[in-house]
Amino acid sequence: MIEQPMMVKICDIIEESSTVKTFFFESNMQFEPGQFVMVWIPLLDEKPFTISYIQNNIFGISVLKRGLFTNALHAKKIGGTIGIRGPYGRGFSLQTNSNLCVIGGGIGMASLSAVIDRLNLTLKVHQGNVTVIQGTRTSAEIIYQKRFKNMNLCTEDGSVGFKGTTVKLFGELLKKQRFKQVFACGPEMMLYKVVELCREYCIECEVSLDRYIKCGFGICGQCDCSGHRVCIDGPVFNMEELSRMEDFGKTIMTKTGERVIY
Amino acid sequence: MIEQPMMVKICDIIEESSTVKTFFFESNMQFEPGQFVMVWIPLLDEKPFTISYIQNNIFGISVLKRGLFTNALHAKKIGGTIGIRGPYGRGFSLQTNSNLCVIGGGIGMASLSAVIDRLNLTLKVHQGNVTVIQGTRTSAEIIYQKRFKNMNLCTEDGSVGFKGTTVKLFGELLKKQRFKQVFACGPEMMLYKVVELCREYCIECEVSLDRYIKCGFGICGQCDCSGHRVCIDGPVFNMEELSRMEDFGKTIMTKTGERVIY
Amino acid sequence: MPNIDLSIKLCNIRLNNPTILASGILGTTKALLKRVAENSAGAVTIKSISVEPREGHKNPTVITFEAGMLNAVGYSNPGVEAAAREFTDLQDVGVPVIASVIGTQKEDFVRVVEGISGLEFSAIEIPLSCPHTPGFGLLAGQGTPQATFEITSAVRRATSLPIFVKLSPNITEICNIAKAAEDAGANAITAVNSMGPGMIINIEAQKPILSFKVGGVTGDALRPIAVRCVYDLYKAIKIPIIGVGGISTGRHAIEMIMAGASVVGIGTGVYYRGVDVFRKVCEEMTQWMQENGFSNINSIVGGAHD
Amino acid sequence: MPNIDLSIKLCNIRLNNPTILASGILGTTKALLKRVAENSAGAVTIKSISVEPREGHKNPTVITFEAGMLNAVGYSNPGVEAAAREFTDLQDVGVPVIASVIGTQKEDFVRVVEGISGLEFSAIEIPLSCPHTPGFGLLAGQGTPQATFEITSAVRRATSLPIFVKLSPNITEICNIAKAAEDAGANAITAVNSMGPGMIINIEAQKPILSFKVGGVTGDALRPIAVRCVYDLYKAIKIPIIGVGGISTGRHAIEMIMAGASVVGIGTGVYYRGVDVFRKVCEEMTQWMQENGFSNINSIVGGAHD
Ligand SMILES: Cc1cc2nc3c(=O)[nH]c(=O)nc-3n(C[C@H](O)[C@H](O)[C@H](O)COP(=O)(O)OP(=O)(O)OC[C@H]3O[C@@H](n4cnc5c(N)ncnc54)[C@H](O)[C@@H]3O)c2cc1C
Ligand SMILES: Cc1cc2nc3c(=O)[nH]c(=O)nc-3n(C[C@H](O)[C@H](O)[C@H](O)COP(=O)(O)OP(=O)(O)OC[C@H]3O[C@@H](n4cnc5c(N)ncnc54)[C@H](O)[C@@H]3O)c2cc1C
Ligand SMILES: Cc1cc2nc3c(=O)[nH]c(=O)nc-3n(C[C@H](O)[C@H](O)[C@H](O)COP(=O)(O)O)c2cc1C
Ligand SMILES: Cc1cc2nc3c(=O)[nH]c(=O)nc-3n(C[C@H](O)[C@H](O)[C@H](O)COP(=O)(O)O)c2cc1C
Ligand code: FES
Ligand code: FES
Repeated sequence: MIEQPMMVKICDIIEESSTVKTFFFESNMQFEPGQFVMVWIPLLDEKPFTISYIQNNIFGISVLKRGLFTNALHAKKIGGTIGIRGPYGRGFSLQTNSNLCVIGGGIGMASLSAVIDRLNLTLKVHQGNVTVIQGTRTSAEIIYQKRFKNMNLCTEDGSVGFKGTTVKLFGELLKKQRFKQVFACGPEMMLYKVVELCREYCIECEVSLDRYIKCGFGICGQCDCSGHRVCIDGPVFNMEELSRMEDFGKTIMTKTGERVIY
Repeated sequence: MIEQPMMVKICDIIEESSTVKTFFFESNMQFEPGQFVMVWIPLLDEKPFTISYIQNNIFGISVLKRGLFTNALHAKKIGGTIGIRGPYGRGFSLQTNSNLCVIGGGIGMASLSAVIDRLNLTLKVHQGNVTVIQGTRTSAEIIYQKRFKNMNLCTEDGSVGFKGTTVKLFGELLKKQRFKQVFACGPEMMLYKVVELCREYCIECEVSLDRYIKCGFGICGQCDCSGHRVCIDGPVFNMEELSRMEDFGKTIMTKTGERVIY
Repeated sequence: MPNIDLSIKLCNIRLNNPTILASGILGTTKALLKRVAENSAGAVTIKSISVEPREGHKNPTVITFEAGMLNAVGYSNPGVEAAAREFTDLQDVGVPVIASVIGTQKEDFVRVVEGISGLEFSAIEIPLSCPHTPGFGLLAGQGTPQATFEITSAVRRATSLPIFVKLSPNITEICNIAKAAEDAGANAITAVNSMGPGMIINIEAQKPILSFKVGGVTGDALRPIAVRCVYDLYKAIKIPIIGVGGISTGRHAIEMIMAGASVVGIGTGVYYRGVDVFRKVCEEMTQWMQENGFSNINSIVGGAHD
Repeated sequence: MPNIDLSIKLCNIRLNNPTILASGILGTTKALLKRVAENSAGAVTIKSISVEPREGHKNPTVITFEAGMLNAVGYSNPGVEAAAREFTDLQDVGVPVIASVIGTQKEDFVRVVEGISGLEFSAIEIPLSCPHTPGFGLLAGQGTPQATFEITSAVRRATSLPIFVKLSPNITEICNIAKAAEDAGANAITAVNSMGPGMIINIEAQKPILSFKVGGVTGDALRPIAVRCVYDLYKAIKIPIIGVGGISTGRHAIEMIMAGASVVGIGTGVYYRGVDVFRKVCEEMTQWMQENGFSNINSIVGGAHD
């Protein structure tokens, strides 16, 4: 694990959609699908991003442009440098011999993409198959279109694929298909509903949560979700753990550390 | 290596002579013949002593009663505790298939006794034999009489064995025997003469030097002998090294760090 | 084998064992305090609370190095009103909970103390010693005997709970400050806060890593300094000492207690050994006491003194 | 690959590279200085010399711990007369030799400086900052701006050699003290001396390990504090800085230089990596500069400042 930010060169950039870019860098770090790094831009800030591409010594993070930091990242060019420390967190626990469903809402898809890669690799060898659901507001936001064939797309405006939410599409699929395990990442209300559905259908489920991250290694308490530190105990939690987390789907924690019910 | 003093219990004590006692303790440290430990008596002082017995997990130091610290050590009983850190220093490099000579003057014999044990053990397997010379002022000071059979004893007063110094006896033996290597420890003038004889007879020789030791691990510079730190570069030096050490046989270093010619 | 008793009374607060979660580590929510308590902490301290909410410094706020940790969190906290909502029904936590109260002037300390007065805190800790937050602690001159006396006196008038005054290891005159706190009615001294500040530079970026550039040093690097502070304080004051700084093993805890601490605080140890560092430290202390013939932890307090 | 130049001029003394043996480490004899020089040190400092011989504290005087080293050697030295006999013909050493001069009052500093004035020292370092020797440094109040000004002025009148004033990392007002030294005619600031003091207790013996009980902390634990001191000093003073504290790798050296040091001192690094730590540090610096496109060490001095 790299404890102090290591400056790495951006060796490639892909525009995944109108608002998401993937930045590639070389490193001999070891990552598991679902783990994240803290990305440092000197003098600006440091924020968490999941590793979305794991390829030998080349890794990628897919970044949604939404505020000061991600705007600064999007302004980076090939050859530019960023600081990286990690990997942090506990990733997904992959079962590679079953029928699986991966559900990504918005940029949550980035956290799942390394999972899909890993599953596709191993599913060739083992029995089983993987169903991918990606949901966005509109077609321009869909990412990884070339990377993953046969995704089940859905958009809120119906501009492509199923018209409606990932949860709704997942509900439809559940009527026809039996899944052994579900992996999901996206807005917490979406995750909450996915978990409810999984509980109803007795399907195992793991979700990756999002909380404000400061230290990244379990010391500052900023990322708490009901006594669980998202940065080190998570970000991925299973259904059994989630059932004991009252805050799941109910509160967020602001930058000052205030727990706010939404 | 143990860097901070570890308190060990004295599990046995042998009176080796009127002025020398061996204190045994258990430890899972690893020692090579010629290495030393720093012995700490809390609130009093900390001083260097060579490991004189190496037996599985039981080790011994043989201590000549001569001043404040060694008097306090001699007052210790079985069950008492002392602090130990080490092992420090570079020991003897043993060649176990030759005719060897070990020369101990006074308490210098303590530094050599673990060497003799090791040689006796391995000489059974390999070719070669070991000649031991022990010199003291008088018979009451001779140590390890039961431990080593067939030592060539010498005393200044002639009360036992050869009457005269170890150097003189060594000179006599040299006329009859050919040694491949010599190991010596004792007063520096004795060592100086032994090395001179070895040079004359083209015999390899290693001697263990004595300087005032403070840190024990090569940082404080108190144990300098011509740019060589006795505590870590030594205490054992070979003839080639000694030939480049102008201070050898000529100076001592006082507790204040003054280099005094004697 | 003697029967080991790790329990201890600190200012009439009974603790099952002498390990306390230090302020600023995990103490953001009641749920986290509870988790730490379930991992055998004898007591827990909340992250310091000010009158107004504070976002703290930008990230990076915490960074590790070979010998410990550097942090400049900058006292991020939701402010006293939100804290008063968070820390209700504290008996749920299962062990005593200590409030940590900060302010830029003595009136602020009083306002926070009053704002949480209805809750079930067992004690009030006032850190006058943060080395990296403008307006607070050392950067606001709170680390002098005079300021310590004034702030402590003000808090004393505002609460009947035990008051712990938390001191900096930087200050040469730590004993004078502790005496000022004692004179003002403090019931215990927490020694010490983080040291320095220090700085770590990323040489490829040619920039200090922490956004605030400097931060307080904690962990292994701090331990010998903290032990010396506690040793000196034990001779200088009569009130008990909460020894904090670099403790992550049972041996470390015993060393601190022998220096004169009645109980120990653990912060960076959570990083070194996980949330169950409290359980591990207690187990290691118990085993050491068994092997060395001690049955009662109180009997070793100050044991290293002549 | 750029051609790397590590050479640097410090107060008109030309050094092959910016690594200096710190005072008190190995600097007891000319032979040891020579050995260190043969291991690529750019310059070497002798162990501090007082008027009278001193035996120093009893053993244990030096002890290591996870994060560094603790020492209370207590300024053992043979006194100025014997030192003047030891350090003759210093050109034999092969690199510039810095004298370290201590005293309990300013007249002592002057006497030592005069006693060695006939020798070939390249500079005089005066440490006003030892945290563990009664009569000297911090324990004698030498670490104030006032005392620093007076002692430095006295030494200034006694010698035309460059004067380095060595400061403690403990003091919050380090910049004021450095300015006082600068005003009094110092040519460089050495920052820093050992920190603390700290204490390590052997819990089985129930006693502090060092015979003087407390000692100065050096090594890894000190580095972030030393880097911060140098960073602050770089903004406050105009004379060059010798950065000392926890340096044992090329990366550490570059970090210190980016903070603002012109050259670096190495002490505890000799323990971490052997007498050839100087060679290793130089090699690592060279390699880093090559990989990162720097050719001249001077160009990175203070590089971490905005
Ligand atoms: C474990 C984890 C993995 C993540 N992985 C990705 C990823 O792969 N791709 C991606 O685009 N985004 C990811 N995020 C979210 C990403 O960190 C934020 O989008 C980013 O920090 C926004 O910064 P900003 O300055 O651009 O926006 P701001 O305007 O500062 O904030 C916009 C929103 O981003 C979130 N945010 C801001 N700072 C943080 C922080 N320090 N920690 C967590 N959330 C923050 C908050 O919800 C905030 O409301 C991840 C978050 C977490 C917790
Ligand atoms: C590497 C090494 C191995 C040694 N091994 C043994 C051994 O196995 N058995 C043994 O009896 N003695 C050994 N000695 C010598 C032993 O350390 C001294 O006899 C002891 O320190 C005397 O302490 P004291 O207080 O009793 O006497 P003091 O009255 O203090 O001193 C008597 C003499 O002992 C020597 N001495 C004192 N302190 C030290 C010190 N810190 N370092 C080195 N010499 C010192 C000096 O020559 C001094 O003149 C060894 C010394 C060295 C350097
Ligand atoms: C990340 C972090 C945040 C901290 N925040 C606070 C705080 O808010 N209030 C406080 O009094 N001390 C704070 N401290 C200091 C700790 O309470 C403790 O005094 C210090 O870390 C030394 O103990 P340790 O070495 O066990 O960590 C903080 C320390 C760290 C590492
Ligand atoms: C064993 C030891 C002895 C020291 N003696 C002296 C001394 O005599 N004079 C002095 O100015 N500094 C002395 N110092 C301090 C060092 O010169 C240096 O400032 C300090 O060790 C920090 O650097 P480092 O971390 O590289 O060791 C000593 C340090 C050690 C470890
Ligand atoms: S971000 Fe600090 S504990 Fe998770
Ligand atoms: S005793 Fe310190 S260098 Fe040898």
